[in-house]
Amino acid sequence: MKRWTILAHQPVARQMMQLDLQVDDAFAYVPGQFLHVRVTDGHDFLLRRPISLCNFDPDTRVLSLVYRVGGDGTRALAKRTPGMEVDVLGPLGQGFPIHEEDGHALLIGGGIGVPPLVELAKQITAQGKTVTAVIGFLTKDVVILEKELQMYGDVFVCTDDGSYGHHGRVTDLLTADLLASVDRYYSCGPLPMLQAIVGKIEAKVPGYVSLEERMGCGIGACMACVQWTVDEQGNKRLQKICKQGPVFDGREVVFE
Amino acid sequence: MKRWTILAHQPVARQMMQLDLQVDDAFAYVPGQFLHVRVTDGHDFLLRRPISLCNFDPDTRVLSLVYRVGGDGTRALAKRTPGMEVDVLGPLGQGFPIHEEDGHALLIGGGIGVPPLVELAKQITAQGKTVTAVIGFLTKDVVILEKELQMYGDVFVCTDDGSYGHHGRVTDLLTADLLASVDRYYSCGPLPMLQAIVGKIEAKVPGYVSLEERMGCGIGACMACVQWTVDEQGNKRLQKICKQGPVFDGREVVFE
Amino acid sequence: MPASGCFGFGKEYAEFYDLSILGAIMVKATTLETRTGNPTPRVAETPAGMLNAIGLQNPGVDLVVREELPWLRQYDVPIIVNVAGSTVEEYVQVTEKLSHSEDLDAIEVNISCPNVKCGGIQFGTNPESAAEVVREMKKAAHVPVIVKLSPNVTDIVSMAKAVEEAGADAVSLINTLVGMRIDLKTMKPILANGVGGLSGPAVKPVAIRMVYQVSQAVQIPVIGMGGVMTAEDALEFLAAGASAVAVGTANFVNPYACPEIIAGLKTYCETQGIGNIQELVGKAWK
Amino acid sequence: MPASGCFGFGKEYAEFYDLSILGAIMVKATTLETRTGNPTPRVAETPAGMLNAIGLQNPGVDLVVREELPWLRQYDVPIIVNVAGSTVEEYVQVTEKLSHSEDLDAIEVNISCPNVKCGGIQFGTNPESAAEVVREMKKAAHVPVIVKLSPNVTDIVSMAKAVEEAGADAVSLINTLVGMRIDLKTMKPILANGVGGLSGPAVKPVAIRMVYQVSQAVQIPVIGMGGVMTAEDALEFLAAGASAVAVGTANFVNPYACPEIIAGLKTYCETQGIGNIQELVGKAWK
Ligand SMILES: Cc1cc2nc3c(=O)[nH]c(=O)nc-3n(C[C@H](O)[C@H](O)[C@H](O)COP(=O)(O)OP(=O)(O)OC[C@H]3O[C@@H](n4cnc5c(N)ncnc54)[C@H](O)[C@@H]3O)c2cc1C
Ligand SMILES: Cc1cc2nc3c(=O)[nH]c(=O)nc-3n(C[C@H](O)[C@H](O)[C@H](O)COP(=O)(O)OP(=O)(O)OC[C@H]3O[C@@H](n4cnc5c(N)ncnc54)[C@H](O)[C@@H]3O)c2cc1C
Ligand SMILES: Cc1cc2nc3c(=O)[nH]c(=O)nc-3n(C[C@H](O)[C@H](O)[C@H](O)COP(=O)(O)O)c2cc1C
Ligand SMILES: Cc1cc2nc3c(=O)[nH]c(=O)nc-3n(C[C@H](O)[C@H](O)[C@H](O)COP(=O)(O)O)c2cc1C
Ligand code: FES
Ligand code: FES
Repeated sequence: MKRWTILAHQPVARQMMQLDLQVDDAFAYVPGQFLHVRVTDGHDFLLRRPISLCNFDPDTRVLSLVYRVGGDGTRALAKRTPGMEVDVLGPLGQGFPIHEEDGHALLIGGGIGVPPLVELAKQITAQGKTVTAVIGFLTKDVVILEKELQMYGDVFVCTDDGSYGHHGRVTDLLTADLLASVDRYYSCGPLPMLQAIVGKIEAKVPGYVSLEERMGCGIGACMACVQWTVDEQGNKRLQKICKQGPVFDGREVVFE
Repeated sequence: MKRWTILAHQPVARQMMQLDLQVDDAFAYVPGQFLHVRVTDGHDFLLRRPISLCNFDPDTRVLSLVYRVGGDGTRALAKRTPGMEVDVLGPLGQGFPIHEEDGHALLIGGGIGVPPLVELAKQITAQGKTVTAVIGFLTKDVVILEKELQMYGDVFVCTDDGSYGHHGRVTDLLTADLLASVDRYYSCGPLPMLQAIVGKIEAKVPGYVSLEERMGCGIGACMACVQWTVDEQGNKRLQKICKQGPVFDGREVVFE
Repeated sequence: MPASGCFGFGKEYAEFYDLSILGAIMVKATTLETRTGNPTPRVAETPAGMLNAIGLQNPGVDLVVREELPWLRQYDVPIIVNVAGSTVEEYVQVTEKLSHSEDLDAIEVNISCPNVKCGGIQFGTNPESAAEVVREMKKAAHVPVIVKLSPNVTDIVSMAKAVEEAGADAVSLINTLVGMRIDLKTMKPILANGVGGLSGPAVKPVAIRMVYQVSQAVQIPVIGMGGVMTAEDALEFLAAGASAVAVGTANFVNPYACPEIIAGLKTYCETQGIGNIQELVGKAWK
Repeated sequence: MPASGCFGFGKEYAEFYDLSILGAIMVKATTLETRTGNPTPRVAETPAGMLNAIGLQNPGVDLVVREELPWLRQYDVPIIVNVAGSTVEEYVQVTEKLSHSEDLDAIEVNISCPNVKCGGIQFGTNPESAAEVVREMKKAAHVPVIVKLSPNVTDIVSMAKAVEEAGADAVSLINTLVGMRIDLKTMKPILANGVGGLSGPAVKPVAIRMVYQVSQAVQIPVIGMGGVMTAEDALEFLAAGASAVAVGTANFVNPYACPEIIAGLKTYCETQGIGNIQELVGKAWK
C-alpha cells in the first residue's frame, strides 16, 4: 500500500480520464497487472477499484492509468486534482507472459480493456518482435490510446456504431490471414467480447485473456472474484481473478 | 443552502482554524446566528456542523468563521483548501438582540464561544456604545480573537492553567465594579461556564446566553436540540436551540 | 414524500419550498398526551448514518388536530398522521380523536419506535400483538391505516403478513435499526438515552432487502424508506417493490432533498421514456 | 484479531506482515465437503459498507486440517476455526474431524451465515436450535467453542443466553446484516445471489449496541466485531463490553489494518496510562 502523488489528471476522451502518478523507486510491473485504487480516503467508497497499469516511463517514474468515469466511485476519483495523493495497492495479479520464441503478437482490446495493451506493446516490441493491435469501442467519442499503440505497430480500430474506423466488432477484423500471421494473441475487454474472440480463434492460435470481476480485497483473501478454469488435463479449478489472474490462458477459461 | 468558495483557510491557534468564505450579495446576518456547514460532500459525515458567524466584511463580502478542529468532522473540514466550495445552510437561529437604550455591554466568551462576540462587538460599537470583553481559554496555545476584540474595547483574558492572562475562570473577572458599570451581558461558551455566569450575575444585570447542543437538522424539524426555558410568568417551554435559540435570555434558561 | 419524524409538522420546510409538490406528508409521531421526549444529546453521527433518540416529543393528539393539521391543510397534499402509543387502548384512543378531523388522509401506525420504553416496539416485534393493534385501529379509523414496520426482527415477512391479514391498507418500512455509539472521551454512550435509531444511507441495503422480500409476499402496497438521499436511491426502492418512497434523514442534510428527488425522478422517466413511474415497481423480481 | 472470512487462511496477509503479532486468527468458514460457493458477482459496495455473498466457498474440513492449519501453525498465534453446516450432524462431523487436529485452539460456530440456503442461519435465529447445535458440538469438541451470533434477530440477548446455557465458551458478534442492492442499469440485484451480508462501518452502531446488551447479560466473554476500521473503533467495542475485537472488512480496504489497529491500541494505552487494556472492557456500563 502506497500513497502516490497525482502529477496530472485529464480527460482523454468522453468520460475517460488519464491519471499520471509519481511512483517510488522500487516500482516495477508486468503489463496486465492492475492497481487496486482507493477513490477517496473516507468510508463513502469502501472498496478499492481495480485499474490496469497502462504506461510507465522508467526515466521520470511516471505511471499512467486510463479509466472510464462510469459509476460513483470513479466519479469521485475523477475529482481529485494534481498534488493530491492516491492510496494504491499493487501491482497485483499475474500479467501477460511474453514468450521468447514469438515473432508477431496480436493485441485485441475492447473499451477499457485497451489500457493494459499499451505497456504490453512497448515491452514486446522492445524485444525485437512485432505487434498488431485490433481495438474496438462503442463509438467515436470513447476511442482511446490509438496513437499510443501506433508507436509500436499497426492498429485497426472498429466501433459498434461505425462512427470511427471499421463498422463492427473486433472479431470481424480477426481475418484468417491475420490469425495465420501471428504467434500469439493477448486480449482484454468485456466478457462477451473475450468469449467471442476465443470462439473465433479456437485453438488456432494460443493466447491470453484478461478477465474482469467485482473485487473485494484484490489480494486473494475474500474469494469474491472467482472464475472456473479447466486445464488440458481436464482439471476444473475455481481460480481467483485478482491473484491467479486477471490474465488466463484463453483455452482454459470456462465461459458460462 | 448555498455553496460558498473558500478564499483562505488557516490555523489561528493550536487546533483552531479560520475559514474565510466569499458570500453572495444577498447575505446578511445578526451576530449570534450560526451556519450549518457540511464538512464534506459525501456521506462520511452526514450531519452538518453548527459554526457561529464570527466576522463579516460587507465591502469584500468575506465572511470568517473560526472553529476548533476537535473531532473527525472538523478534521475533514480543515483539509479543504482555497478554491473549493463549502455547502452551508443559514444564517440560522436567533442572534443577540442589541438594545437601543444600552450604553455599555459586557461580552463574555469561553473557548469556541468567543467567535460570535467579534461581530457583536463591531455592531454594538458601531451604534456608539462601548463594550468590554472577558474571554477565557484552557491554555495559552488556544487563545483566539483577542486582537480582533481589542479593536472594539477593553479585553480581559484568562486561562485555566494561568499560562496567559489571568489565572482562573471568566467568572473571577466579573467583579462587582464591572457588573455595576454594564447595562447588559452577552455570553457564549460551554454550558457549565454559562451556568456559572448566570449564577454569579443573578438578576443584577440582564443578558443573554448562547447555548450549544448536538443538532440534526438545524432548522427546527428534528427536535434534537431542545432546551427547557421558563419565562417570568413561570411558563415552562421546551425550545429548539437551532430555531428559537441559540441565544436565550439568561434568566429563562433552566440549567439542570 | 418525507418520512415521519424527519419533517416535523412541515412548517420548517415550508420556508424552503411549496409543500404542494410533495406526494404526501408524513408528520411526526403523535401520542395521546403531550410528550417532552428524551434528554439531550438526542442525535449522534455514524458512518453514512445517524442515530436519534428523540423520544416521540410531540404536543399530543388534541393539539395536533386543533393546530397542526389545519395549518398543513392549506397545501394540496395528502396528510398521513403517524400514531404511537404504549397500549392498544392508547393507539385506539388517538385514532378515535383523529377520526373527528377531516384534515388527514391516512394514519401510519408506528409500532416500531425503538427510543422509548413504551413506544410500541413490543408491538412491532411480535406478529400477534401487531395484528391486534391493527385490528382495533381499523375499527376506529375513518381513513386507511398504514403500518410502519420495524427492521429489528428476525422475520419481516411474517410481520407484514400478520398486519395485512389484520386489515392494514399498506405497510411502510423500514423504521430505524437499533444502534449505539460510545463517546471515547467519557467512555459512555453518546446519546443520553443509550440506544437510538439508526437511519441514513448506511441502512439502505437492509431496507432494500426488506422491501424486496415483503413486496413479493403481500398484496397491499409497500411504502419504502431508509437512506434515500437521491433519485437513484428512490429508483432502487421502486425496483425492489415499493409503490411509494419516503425520505427521512436526507431532509436534515439537505432541506431541498424532497423536491430534488422528485425532479430527478421526473428527469429519469423522461429520458428513459417511462410514462408512469409505477411501471418500475418491483422490476427487480417481476 | 482478523474476523472469519475476511482473512482467507492467512496466506495472503502473511505477504504483508508477520502474522505472529495478531491476537488470534479466525479462518474462513469450513464445511464438511468442499464448497464452490455462489456465482459472481459476489460483492457490492454500499454506503460505508459492502455486501458479500461468497457462499462459504472452502476446500472442506479434510483439506483444511491437512493443509491450511499446519501451515498457519508456523505462526505463534491462536487459531480459531470457523465451522458451518446445514444440519446438526454436519456441524458435529466437522467438529469431530477437527478434534483429530492439534493445529487449532478454538472453534467458532457460524450459525449466522446469511448467504447460503443451508448455511446455518436457521440455527442463528432460533434460540432452541442454536442451543442444540452448541450442546452437540461441545460433546465433540476438544477445544473451546465460540458461538458467532447473527444480528438479524429480534432479540439478540436471548440468543446469547441460550447458547451460554448450552455450554458455549464465548460468543462473537456480529455477523453480517442481510441486505441487498439493485443495479439501476439492469434493475436486478447486483449480487448473483440476490441478498448478501452487510459489513463495514455502516453496521458498527448495530454491533456496538448488541455487544453492549449481550455483554451485560452473559458471563462468558464477548468477541466484538462489525465495522472496526481504526483503533478508536476497537476502543468503542471494548468500552461496550467486548473482551476481544475482530476486524473483517477493514482487511480488504487496507491489508495492514490489523497491525495498525494493534499499534493504535498500544499507543492509546501508553498515553492514557492504562496498564492492561482489559480495564476498559465494559466501561460504558460498569
Ligand atoms: C483487473 C481489472 C482491470 C481493470 N482495468 C481497468 C482500466 O484500466 N480502466 C478502466 O476504466 N477500468 C478498468 N477496470 C474496470 C474498473 O475496475 C471498473 O470500471 C470500476 O471499478 C468501476 O467503478 P465505479 O466506481 O465507476 O463504479 P461503481 O458502480 O461505483 O462500483 C461499485 C463497485 O463495483 C465494482 N465494479 C463495478 N464495475 C466493475 C467492473 N466492470 N469490473 C470490476 N469491478 C467493478 C467497483 O470496483 C466497486 O467495488 C478493470 C477491472 C479489473 C477487474
Ligand atoms: C450554535 C452553535 C454555534 C457553534 N459555534 C462554533 C464556533 O463558532 N466555533 C467552533 O469551533 N465551534 C462551534 N460550535 C461547536 C461545534 O459545532 C462543534 O465543535 C462541532 O460540531 C464538532 O464537530 P466535530 O466534527 O469536531 O466532532 P464530531 O465528534 O465528529 O461530531 C459528531 C457530531 O456531533 C456534533 N457535535 C460534537 N460536538 C458538538 C458540540 N460541542 N456542539 C454541537 N454539536 C456537537 C457534531 O455537530 C456532529 O453532528 C458551535 C455549536 C453550536 C450549537
Ligand atoms: C430524528 C428522527 C425522528 C424520527 N421520528 C419518527 C417518528 O416519530 N415516527 C416514525 O414512524 N418514524 C420516525 N423516524 C423514522 C423515519 O421515519 C424513517 O423510517 C427512518 O429514519 C429511515 O429513513 P431515512 O434513512 O430516510 O431517515 C424518525 C427518524 C429520525 C432520523
Ligand atoms: C467477504 C466476507 C466473508 C465472510 N465470511 C465469513 C465466514 O466464512 N464465516 C463467518 O463466521 N463470518 C464471515 N463473515 C463475517 C465477518 O466475519 C464479520 O462478522 C462481519 O463482516 C462484520 O465485521 P466487519 O464489519 O469488520 O467486516 C464474512 C464477511 C465478509 C465481508
Ligand atoms: S478480490 Fe478478494 S479474492 Fe479476489
Ligand atoms: S437541530 Fe433539528 S430541531 Fe434543532
